[in-house]
Amino acid sequence: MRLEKYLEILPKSLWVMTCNSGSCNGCDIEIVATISPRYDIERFGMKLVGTPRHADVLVVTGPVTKYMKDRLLRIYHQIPDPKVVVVVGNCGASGDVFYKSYNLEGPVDNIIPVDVYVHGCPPRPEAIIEGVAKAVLKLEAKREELLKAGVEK
Amino acid sequence: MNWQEHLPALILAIPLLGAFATPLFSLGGKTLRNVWMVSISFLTLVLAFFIWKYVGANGVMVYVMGAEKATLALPSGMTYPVRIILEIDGMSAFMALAGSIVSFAGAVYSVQFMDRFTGMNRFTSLYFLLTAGMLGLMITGDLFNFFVFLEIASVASFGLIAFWRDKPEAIEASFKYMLISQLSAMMVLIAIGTLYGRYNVLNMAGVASMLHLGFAEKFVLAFLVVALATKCGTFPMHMWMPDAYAEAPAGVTCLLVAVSQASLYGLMRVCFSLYGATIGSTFIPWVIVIFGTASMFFGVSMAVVQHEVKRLMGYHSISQVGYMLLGLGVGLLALGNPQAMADYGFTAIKGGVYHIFNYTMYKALLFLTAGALYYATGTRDLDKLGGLARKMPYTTFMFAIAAAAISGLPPFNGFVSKLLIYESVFAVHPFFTVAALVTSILTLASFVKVFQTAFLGPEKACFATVKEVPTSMIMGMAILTLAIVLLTLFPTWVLSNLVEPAAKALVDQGGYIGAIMGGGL
Amino acid sequence: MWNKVFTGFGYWDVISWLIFFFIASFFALWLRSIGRRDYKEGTEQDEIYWSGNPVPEDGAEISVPASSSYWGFRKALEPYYKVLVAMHSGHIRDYVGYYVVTAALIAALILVV
Amino acid sequence: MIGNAPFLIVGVLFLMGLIAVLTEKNLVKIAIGVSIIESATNMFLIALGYRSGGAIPVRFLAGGEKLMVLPTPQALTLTAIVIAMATTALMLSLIMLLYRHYGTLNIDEIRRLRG
Repeated sequence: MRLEKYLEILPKSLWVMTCNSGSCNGCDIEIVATISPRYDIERFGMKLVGTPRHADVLVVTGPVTKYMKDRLLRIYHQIPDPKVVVVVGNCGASGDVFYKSYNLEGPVDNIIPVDVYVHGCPPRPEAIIEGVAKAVLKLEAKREELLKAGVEK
Repeated sequence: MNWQEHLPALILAIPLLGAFATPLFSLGGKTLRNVWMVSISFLTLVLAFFIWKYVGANGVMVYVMGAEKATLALPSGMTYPVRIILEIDGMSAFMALAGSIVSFAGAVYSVQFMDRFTGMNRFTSLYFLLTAGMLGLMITGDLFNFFVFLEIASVASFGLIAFWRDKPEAIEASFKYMLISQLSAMMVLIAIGTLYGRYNVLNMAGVASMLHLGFAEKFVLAFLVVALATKCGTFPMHMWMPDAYAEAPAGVTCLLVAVSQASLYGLMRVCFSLYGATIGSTFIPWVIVIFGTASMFFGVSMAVVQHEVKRLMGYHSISQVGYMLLGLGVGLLALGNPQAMADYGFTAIKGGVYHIFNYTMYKALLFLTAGALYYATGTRDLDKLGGLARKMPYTTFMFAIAAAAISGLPPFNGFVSKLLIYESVFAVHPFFTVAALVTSILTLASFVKVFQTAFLGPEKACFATVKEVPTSMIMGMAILTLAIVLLTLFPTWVLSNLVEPAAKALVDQGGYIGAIMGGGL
Repeated sequence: MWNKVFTGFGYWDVISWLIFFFIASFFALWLRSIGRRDYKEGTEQDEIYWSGNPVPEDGAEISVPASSSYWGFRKALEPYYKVLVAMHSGHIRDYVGYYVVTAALIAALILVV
Repeated sequence: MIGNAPFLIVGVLFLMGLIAVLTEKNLVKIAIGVSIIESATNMFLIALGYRSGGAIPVRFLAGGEKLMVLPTPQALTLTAIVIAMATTALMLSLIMLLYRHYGTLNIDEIRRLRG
């Protein structure tokens, strides 16, 4: 990560990929609310991107249905290291009302490791922002680890 | 005897010899015929180069057919010329050079491109007949001879467009071209007959020296302009052009480009040398400017929506011819006015003439690359093509150069001529410049589309076995690529040595007449 | 040989453009060289992103056909293109008609103007 | 004036040919229209051949003081006829091929190249 040698600010501006793994779209609307003018997280350098290649953070909404399991895994693996997963909403955190439903592959942490849970159905935008802000700390910790392991040059 | 004074006859005789001796040489097998084809077209190129050198050094070249002394246009006691006279000024030599470069590249390309098909000896004959017709159009100084060469070129191109006669589209395109072409040829003949009836002369310089604008002359002008504009593909009469260009074999399409430029040359010869400054009192300069703008814009907007690669390029030919018509039309507007001529008119003519050379090179190259795509994949449909850049690296590289040049991307040669046209046309009305710029952008857009869909993108399973095209096809394309790169790197040299003599010769009506009539203007 | 081409209003200099081109390509290559190389080769990180779906083997399924490009342009100019495409009808008699009408128009107007 | 009659006929013939090309649907009739136009053109050239007051362009008959008319239009006409012959032959052979491919001589059905 050589560009970041020159620019200190780059690691702190998170680029976020969202993945809807079977949610009711309520959480997605709240995520949209965070990028709208009232909350405007883009002033912190966070933005939604269209491809996992560019992303630091994966935001997952919804319990993982059988169909979405493969897709979620693939998207997760396509995000470059270090990466942080934020689960937004009760469904993704625990299954919520769909708990033990026949077509669920379980909550998100059954499939991929989760770093931050944001609760609520749907969560308030402030909560989502706080969750992503916690993700910054997690991401920095992971980066330190990777540097120590010598993976990153 | 100076052998160089026979060059005008030789440059017609050599392709004709090539055409009619081909059946003889094809008896000796494929290799001999191919060697014959390439060497004859190379000889034509060398002759055209010599003519260009000679004209550049010694001024207008005159060759009287069948006379005792080839350079004596008016034997003593004659007041006007009666024989067929070939007259080569700077413009003709320039056009002949461009045309024979393209002819040579097309011949080299066709050696392996047409290898899969039978009937190659007929192909070779027609190819050289077309070359001879094109060169004849460019160097003749006689009106009826002009018509004869027009018809030779037309008949040869009908045959060549319909060469793949198992394809219904090819026959259809050839038939459509034939109908339009015959009508316009007949109008040219009627115009020529009228001029003969008025002045008893068929020589262009002779007619020009006596011409005064009357009722009949105006009709003649209208007929000639419309007929020749049709042959070079201007907007309301261009419909034959994409059909014919798309369906002809690629090596032929490349030469057809040069043939349409010969018709454009004829149009300019009629306007500049035959009518000269008297044309200013008619509205023909405006007609040509409007033709140019319309062809430019409508041609390119049809090209953007095409999805067949050669048809798309055919529509681009229309829009590029529009540029030349615009530049030369603005030059015609300024022709009677020395002040305007110095301000913007001569620059516009230079731009138009330079664009002729550039266009001939890069459009021929584009058609050759399209033919290479067709040769390698067997389809011309852009919807089916894709991911060929890794399979055909040379073709991709040359296509990219030609596409950048036609779109007027700096630093390629297309930009220089377009810049000359933009800036001089602006002096007449800014609208024309805007139209030209929009056309240029749309040209870029459509070639980005071709490049993206044919060469970039993921590799398709149906083209897994595609290989790079054979050597002779690459050689044919490389000749034109080399020409484009040289034109790009030395624009000043090209402008002062190649384009300016041609533009000066085009404007200099007195010099054209004086070479034949002995300064009797 | 390497001089500028004067157009009467401005000039064109191929050398300065080539220098500009080399400077621009230097910056482009520099930016490219400082990109990240720490992705894991041979894993999912090597694959293209296809909305999370498995990437089809045949490239024909994931390429955009030429007819679909500039769809918006075509849609926005639909009335214009309707007329223009209708002009290129394929009827040879239409083509001859355009030719004759243009010739007649110019021949008639040239006597008036 | 009777001297202008050939030119009138030329105009009529030319228009006839044009109308045939523009309105006929049959390919062969279109070819005939083109031939009529070619004939009109040839007739126009022939009509230009004589100038009032001149002698006929045959040397041993051109007697007296009169200047001989140039034989150029006749030569032009012959050349034009030959060229027209070649194009007519080519056109008819193309029509034959078109009929073989499309199975029709109706020009309205031969329009695969459009758009």
